[in-house]
Amino acid sequence: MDSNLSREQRRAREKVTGQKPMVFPAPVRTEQPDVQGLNIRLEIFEGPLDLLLHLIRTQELDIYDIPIAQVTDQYLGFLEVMKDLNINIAGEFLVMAAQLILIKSRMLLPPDPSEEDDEDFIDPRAELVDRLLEYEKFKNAADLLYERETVELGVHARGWEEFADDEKEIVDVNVFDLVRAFHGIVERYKEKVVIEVDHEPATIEEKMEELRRLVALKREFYFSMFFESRISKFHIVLTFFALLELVRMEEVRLYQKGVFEDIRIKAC
Amino acid sequence: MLEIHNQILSILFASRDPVSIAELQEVFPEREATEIREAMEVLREDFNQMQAAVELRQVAGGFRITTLPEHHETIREYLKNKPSAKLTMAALETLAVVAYKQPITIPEISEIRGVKGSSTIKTLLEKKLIETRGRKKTAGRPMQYATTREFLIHFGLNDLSELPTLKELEEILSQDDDESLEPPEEDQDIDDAS
Amino acid sequence: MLEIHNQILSILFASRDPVSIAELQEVFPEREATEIREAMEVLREDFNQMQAAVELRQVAGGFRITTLPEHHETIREYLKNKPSAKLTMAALETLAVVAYKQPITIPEISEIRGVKGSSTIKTLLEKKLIETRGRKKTAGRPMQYATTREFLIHFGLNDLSELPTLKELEEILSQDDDESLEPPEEDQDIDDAS
Repeated sequence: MDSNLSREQRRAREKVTGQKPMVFPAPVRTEQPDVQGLNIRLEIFEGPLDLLLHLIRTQELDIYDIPIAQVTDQYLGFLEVMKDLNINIAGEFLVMAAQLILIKSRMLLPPDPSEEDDEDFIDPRAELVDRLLEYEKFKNAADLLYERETVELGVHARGWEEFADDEKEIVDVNVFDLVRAFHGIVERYKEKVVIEVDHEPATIEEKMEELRRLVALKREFYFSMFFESRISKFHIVLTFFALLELVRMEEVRLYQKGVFEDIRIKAC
Repeated sequence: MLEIHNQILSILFASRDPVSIAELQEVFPEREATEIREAMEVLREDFNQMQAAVELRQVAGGFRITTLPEHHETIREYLKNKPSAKLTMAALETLAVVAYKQPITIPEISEIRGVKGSSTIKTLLEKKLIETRGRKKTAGRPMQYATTREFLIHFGLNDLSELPTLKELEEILSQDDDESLEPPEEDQDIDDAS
Repeated sequence: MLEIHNQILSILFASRDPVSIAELQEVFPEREATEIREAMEVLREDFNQMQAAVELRQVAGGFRITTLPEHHETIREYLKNKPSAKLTMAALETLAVVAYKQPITIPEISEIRGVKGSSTIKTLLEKKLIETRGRKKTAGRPMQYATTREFLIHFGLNDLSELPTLKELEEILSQDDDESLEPPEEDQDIDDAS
């Protein structure tokens, strides 16, 4: 236990223990709209829906009647800035850009005269509006969770448990722990095989036995895994022959997507 | 004869996890459930009146003694521990979607958030805030996810119904100010002060 | 202003170790040692008078809230009943191998895990998470093991097909770490690991 905290450490701690949310996008959002300058921190947007909502809400636009031309221009302008700043633009932002342009162009089309009245008219923006409204609800729920978390992190349970279980015992396990444990074993086994291949003289029969076990464990793996560690050409050839032998005996099947693709090994 | 109040209190003190009425019934099979519930209620009132350091709260379907939030800094100063890592907005958004739409698949989450990538899923699984919950009966039988008991504890919820409904969330939005998220007690304080 | 009594009480409650006066002095540098000692004495009397479940005891190195010995049987009873699948890493691994490779013999489990020893099998049998499932038709006819109905119930599975596949796990694990956790501010400065 360190009882000698530096002043910096104390200050850092005080800063983080503050009651009010600090690193939180919402306050940024409540500032005056600054779309012209676009000097908003880019990382705060979780995705294109988040960005669009920001543009709509900060400018107090009517979400049921989005001025699509204006918003599209701002959205694209935003992406430009991101590009200028060499920020990697996630694919989702580009997909949304394309959608916005499409909606904008549809809005420019004259209404179909064959459609008698407004009732059949489907606003090209309708689907987007629905998505935005749906997303906004969860965004709001996330804000709520944030506030709850801030409070709960300041609440402490009993620090010491009488009659506590063995230290060895780990916490309650769930399905995720189970599959991860199995994954860990398989990875460990893979390493073992590679190391054995590396150091021990082997016969084709031994190699086949190893491969059988690996296939039983993993159902499917790539031939390239045998190149993952330092390994002699002799052993690669040996492994390859063992594989061919297993194929011949119809114990495994080999797949290859393309000529230069990795060979996949699967149980029959 | 030991009083049941004190016995329950000792269990509450000895346990880190929330203690449910059902669990207490197993410990006291000769007692009626109502008796246990009443004793718990008495304890809760006692706590709320007398103590100013800890409180008895209902969390994740059980009862649990925790320190009051105002002692946070003092305790951390003593424990000298790192401030606990907070979840990012991306993780909170994902959690919100799972909480309201469970059980739900990863593609469905991406659809709502408008963002691909299940990287937050990994963190949430590791933190045991979500877990797998069967497979969806559609093509490919994808895994479904749901929130856990740990989720309730993390956010200090007794059960999921304590979260506002999606409809209520819309209403909060239309009010368009942050104050509406504050718990009602705060409002009372403000009233009293004025 | 928070009262020092309550602040100390919150520390006593949240602390893993006995709390010494010297440690408290570090937390409250503006207070006199005698003041802290007095507050502790007041707390102790309060506890001894009011509470009949816990007491404030002076143990090696400091003060600690403990439950009264007369309640220990009750607490043990509670802890015993509490359903939990707390497993050691070794037991978890064995269970994972059985779950994914059942029915399977003990030598096969050892082979896959690369570890000998069947004590974990016994634990899992006792916890009713696995059971015997006939004998393998090979030399020596070794006993085979498989997961139980309790296993399914405990893990919230309807059937074994609801277990995630290795491929599904790899998809989740292969996602880039997205910093789903907000790094605590100035984390590097605080490398205290307690």
